Amino acid sequence: MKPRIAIFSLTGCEGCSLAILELEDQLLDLLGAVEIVNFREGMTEKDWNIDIGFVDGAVSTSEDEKEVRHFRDKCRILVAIGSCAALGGINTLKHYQGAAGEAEPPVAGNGDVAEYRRYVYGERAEWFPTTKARPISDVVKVDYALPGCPMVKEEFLSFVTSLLAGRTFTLPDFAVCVECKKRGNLCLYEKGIICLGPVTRAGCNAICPTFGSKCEGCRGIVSKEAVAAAGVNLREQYNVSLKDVLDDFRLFGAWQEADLP
Amino acid sequence: MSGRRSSTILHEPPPRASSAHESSLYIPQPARIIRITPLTEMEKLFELGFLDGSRLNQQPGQFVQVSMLGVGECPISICSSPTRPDTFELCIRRVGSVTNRLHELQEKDTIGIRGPLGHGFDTHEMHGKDILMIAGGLGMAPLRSLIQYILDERPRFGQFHLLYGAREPKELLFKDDLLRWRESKDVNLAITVDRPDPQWRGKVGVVTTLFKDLSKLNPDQTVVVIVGPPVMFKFVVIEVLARRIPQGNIYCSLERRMKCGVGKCGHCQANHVYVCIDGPVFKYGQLKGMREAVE
Amino acid sequence: MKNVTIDVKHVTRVEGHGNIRVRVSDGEITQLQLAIVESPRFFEAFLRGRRYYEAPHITCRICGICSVGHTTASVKAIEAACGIVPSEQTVLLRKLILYGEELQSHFLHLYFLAVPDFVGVGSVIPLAKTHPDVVRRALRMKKLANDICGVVGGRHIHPIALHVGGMSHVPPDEELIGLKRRLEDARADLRETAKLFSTLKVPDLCRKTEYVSLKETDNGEYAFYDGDIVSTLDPRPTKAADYRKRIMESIVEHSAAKHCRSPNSPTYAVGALARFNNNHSQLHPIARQTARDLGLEPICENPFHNNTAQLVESVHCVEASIEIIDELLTRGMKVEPLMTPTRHGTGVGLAEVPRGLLVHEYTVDKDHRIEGANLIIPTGQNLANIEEDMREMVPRLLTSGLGREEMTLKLEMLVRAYDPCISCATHFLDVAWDE
Amino acid sequence: MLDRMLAQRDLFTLVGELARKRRIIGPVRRENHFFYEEVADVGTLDLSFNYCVYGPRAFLFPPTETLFTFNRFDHTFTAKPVLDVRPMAFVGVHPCDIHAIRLLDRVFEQDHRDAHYLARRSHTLIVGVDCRTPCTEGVFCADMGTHSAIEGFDVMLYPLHRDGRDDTTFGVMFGSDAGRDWILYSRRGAIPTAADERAFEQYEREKAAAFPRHLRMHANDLPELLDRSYDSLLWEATARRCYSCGSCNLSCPTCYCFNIYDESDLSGTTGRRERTWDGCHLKNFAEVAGGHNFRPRAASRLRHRIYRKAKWVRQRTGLAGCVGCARCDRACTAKINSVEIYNQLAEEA
Ligand SMILES: Cc1cc2nc3c(=O)[nH]c(=O)nc-3n(C[C@H](O)[C@H](O)[C@H](O)COP(=O)(O)OP(=O)(O)OC[C@H]3O[C@@H](n4cnc5c(N)ncnc54)[C@H](O)[C@@H]3O)c2cc1C
Ligand code: SF4
Ligand code: SF4
Ligand code: SF4
Repeated sequence: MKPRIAIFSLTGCEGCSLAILELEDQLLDLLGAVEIVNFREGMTEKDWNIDIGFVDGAVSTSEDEKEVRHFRDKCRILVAIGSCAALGGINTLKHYQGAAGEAEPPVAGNGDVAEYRRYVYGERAEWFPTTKARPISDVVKVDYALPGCPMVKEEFLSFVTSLLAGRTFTLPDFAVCVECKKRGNLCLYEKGIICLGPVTRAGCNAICPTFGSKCEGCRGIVSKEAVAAAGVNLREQYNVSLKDVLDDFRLFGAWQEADLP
Repeated sequence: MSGRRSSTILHEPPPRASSAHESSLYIPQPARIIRITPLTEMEKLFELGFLDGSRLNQQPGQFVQVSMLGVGECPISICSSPTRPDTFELCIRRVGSVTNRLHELQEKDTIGIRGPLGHGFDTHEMHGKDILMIAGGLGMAPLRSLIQYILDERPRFGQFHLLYGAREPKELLFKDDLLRWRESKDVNLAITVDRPDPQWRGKVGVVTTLFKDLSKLNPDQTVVVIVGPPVMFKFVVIEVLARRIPQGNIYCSLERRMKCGVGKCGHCQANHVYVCIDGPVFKYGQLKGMREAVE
Repeated sequence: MKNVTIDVKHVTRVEGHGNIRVRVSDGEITQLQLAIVESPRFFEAFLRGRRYYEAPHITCRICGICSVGHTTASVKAIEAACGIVPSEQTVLLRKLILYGEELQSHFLHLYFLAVPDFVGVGSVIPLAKTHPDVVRRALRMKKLANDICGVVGGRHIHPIALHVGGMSHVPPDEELIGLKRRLEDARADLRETAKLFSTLKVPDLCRKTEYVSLKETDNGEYAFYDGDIVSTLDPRPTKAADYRKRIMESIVEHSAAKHCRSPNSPTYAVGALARFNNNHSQLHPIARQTARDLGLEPICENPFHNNTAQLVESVHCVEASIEIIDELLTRGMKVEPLMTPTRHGTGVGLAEVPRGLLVHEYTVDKDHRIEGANLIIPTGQNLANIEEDMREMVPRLLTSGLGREEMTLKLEMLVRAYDPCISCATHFLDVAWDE
Repeated sequence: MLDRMLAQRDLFTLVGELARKRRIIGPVRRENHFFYEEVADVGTLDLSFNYCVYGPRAFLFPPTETLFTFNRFDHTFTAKPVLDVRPMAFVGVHPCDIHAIRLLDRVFEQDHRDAHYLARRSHTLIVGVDCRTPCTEGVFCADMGTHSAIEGFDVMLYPLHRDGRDDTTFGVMFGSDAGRDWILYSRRGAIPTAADERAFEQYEREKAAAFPRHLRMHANDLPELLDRSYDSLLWEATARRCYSCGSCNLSCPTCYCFNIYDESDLSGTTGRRERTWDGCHLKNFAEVAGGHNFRPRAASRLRHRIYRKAKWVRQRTGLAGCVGCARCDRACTAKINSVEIYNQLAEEA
């Protein structure tokens, strides 16, 4: 029996769903190996018998919250794809705009939720409800998470293949530097750039450093120990602005602030 | 400057030329599952034979790398004796990727085997000696090969004591063998469990408690073999050393993470030794100073 | 069939998901709106306080399909604000990756969304069984488009190498040569595609519409990267900085995306057809020929011909990409350090992205942190126009004698013709018939 | 004793000819650093490079390689080894890396022969370039005795007369019959004159003076020093900074640890077993099923690496486990420095 697969989207750019369609070389095989029964909400009820549900996007409104609970009910295995679903993602940047907004942002910023709604929508701001942006694991139990902004499509494929082959799927538990070194890159620290590679979970094949750009930490921190070491090193070994590094980290790291030293 | 003229070691193809024809160390051979016997909730016994009819020719204490192609590979001790050569047996506990899949297999399925690998027990050195064997938990698996060997070659050995400890009665491995061995005069078997169940009639306590019933050992005449979890190992060694057994007569078997099984991948390194090729069987004397091995 | 309620769930996801509601009672349209109902994402708000160079890396996350487009508009806007003039090499590479995205998005739309409609299947999945060669061709072309983005920018979705002030990576010659070879091979695939589309019947719906796009007047290029704002009603060019003179944003209660109007019309359209209508003479000759072959002529006011315009643009982009690669290879590329700000202030960046004109505007403070941002997204500009088209189309449908399913399909096709975004277009029009 | 004199021009002509039969791998400048890369045009090689960011090991022991491919059938399977026998030539290898390759040779030959490494190695010609001065700061090759190589190459080039990038004259030493044949059959270059020999002696004298020592002890004493330092608090103190990112392992020319895993197609019937570089600094390197980790702390892993480099590898192979290239030190974003560790331990002891 082919596994029945569904792909859902919450608040995000849907790049992760799109990434599946960008597996051009494998798409036909994939369609042969699994049955896609729901490539978004909006199908009739009888198609809600789902083995594996993939969700991209963060929970950012109360509507999202309702939906993700519904997905959880209907899917045997629920997989968060992409940084939004797995870590809250870029959406969590809005937390830093609010002081004591309704959503109680993890770190106080210089405004509040109502204020940034006003900024975008003017007087009619109250038409646009929003809550704190959260990874879906904050609302429901998630069986697997494939972080990355966007999700690494090769990892998605290897996830599906592992499940089909009966291999245990685990995310790499080492830092981006491992893959960066395997690709033979010049380490960005040699150019004086503070790269988040040493504290970030690998699996992206170090694509950012390979293309000359520092790792932005989109796959989440690799371990608390690494972040603790970063704290020591930035203070003792490097003469950098901690605020800048924190800003780097917050691009994707809001939901992991608690792990900062 | 005269010493400068030595040539690059590998330029002239060495005797076993590493060309496209040299076979890879990493290729498993297909072996068929002849029989599967459930032993406990977690362990199953697999009897295997190579598809091409060849024999494994193992030493007791050696291991094989078992492949589920597409899933992975893991090291498993051979638990049958070379004196029963037509097939071989593996006792496998389900704990992860490969072992879970192995447990789903049926008789007649094929798996991949590389081996025998590693350094087993030196049975020649044991000839003529009294044997004291202490097994803890899954440690019984590699020892069964040696036990069978001793029983099959019984006249070559002196007294044979076998102490076996498990956490619970239901975790005892090879219950049929145990029954047979308990009846046999060839082996002096004692079993204990940490946590008895209502049906348990035997001894209760950690395996070291069995030492008090042991008759006096002759230190120079006795070979001691210890295989079990690291915690057990330490306490048992204390008991054994207290009985003045020379360190060169104490054998043990180590477990480490392993990937290649042939001394390359580095995973099983404990201090300077590679468990896969220098072991898994070591003499206690070899481990002294190897802090990682005994700590 | 006098009373109809049409509910299109999740039409656009530019800033969340959207619904279309159409209610007809006694033959009169009583409600018709395109509503973006979910998840406003507040990009404009949370850009504030971020460092100037982060803008493209943040805003590309607005939309996975148009992330190169957002990156492009964003780097242009920040550069305008910070007084940076990118090198020629940088601009060439940016144009190339933008062509890659136009191709990727157009192929996706044409093959994954439009073709299934025309051949009457629900999605591309059954098509893989019935027309495997078509799907394989589609995948081959889409992969090429993706690989252009990959070679230049690292990946298509959220590209990496594009930065304010330059590129952090230049592609090796071999990779460009490889792309060129494949682009040349793609000509045959495009011819096949044109043949396929020439056999499909394009529904007829013409409504007087203003088409807004960029137009390049300096170098005569068909505008994607450079250009000023023009429209079919007012062809006088307006500079980026004055975009507010041409695009008036307003907030509508039912939508989280702002609606737009122009000084000339209450609604207007952007996108491939708008570009074609304004710039057809600047198309590559082969693309112009393709347009003629497909019967597309300016000024075309049938929104269903957006598909045709996309195909024509695809032909153009393939040729333009080959030309850029040739130019890059002849000049020789080198790694250039990223340029840094020379001033601060406000800057506007415009780009023609697959779905139309995209506007990014930022104000950067003296520490080169972003002080304010305004983003106008193509689908947002099209929303009101789609509403108008539906207003035009629904009465015609009701009197057309078509069955319910055909009517539904036609409505779906109209929505999809605008290519609002893949997610929306794969959505089912949930048509409830009130009889 | 030199075997030949060869002008750089002639060398490049020779390498150009070699390129018809072999992949040429040598130092290429990228972003102001040098990297070993396969070159299509030998003119892009720069033999006056200071150091390559990584050693040439990736060409002999690739970061990821397929060991075999397999096909599963109903009740059996077939497996086909993948061996890469494309001929290669490394042109421009410094002595430290030659020592590193020798170590890899030994490791992959020892006990069980690893056909995958050896297939590549036995098809590789090595053209060394000697260093007259340390290639960069921080290297401690002279301490490790690896700043010169007397074997492990086919040809060694000594840059005796250097008058600009394109105008170097090399003293050539043959290291193998293959190397000798290659140079002699070409009929290029000249027989060294007495003056050349004198220049070479002068070169060697200058070289000996040019390499400072950084370690406070002789490398031969390192094992004993480490024996006394197992319980030093320095391990914890230093490892406090360690990210466990493995950069040190992965940039080291003598590291050879690897992991093995399977990849399969979506149907699971065909696939491949691959190996990929691993590193003993990575957290789960010594972890077994059930979660027990034999080296759970960064400090125990750091200690393991240092012991391995300075003691255990030599113990097993008889060759230097560390060639003093300082790549690990440069790669470490926590600025953990092996020379510093050795010297601090010496101070403690
Ligand atoms: C010499 C030796 C003999 C062994 N004999 C037996 C036996 O007779 N019966 C038995 O049930 N088990 C035995 N084991 C343990 C067995 O190898 C592990 O339980 C097994 O590797 C788990 O693999 P997995 O893929 O199912 O689990 P996972 O947790 O998915 O393991 C993934 C990988 O981790 C590594 N790994 C994890 N645990 C171990 C471990 N304990 N030892 C080595 N590598 C590990 C392996 O490389 C494995 O492929 C032995 C181990 C060694 C080293
Ligand atoms: S560039 Fe970043 S990811 Fe790569 S090695 Fe350096 S720190 Fe690690
Ligand atoms: S490179 Fe440095 S931080 Fe990373 S694992 Fe090695 S010693 Fe630790
Ligand atoms: S341990 Fe460091 S100095 Fe020694 S060979 Fe490896 S990278 Fe070079």
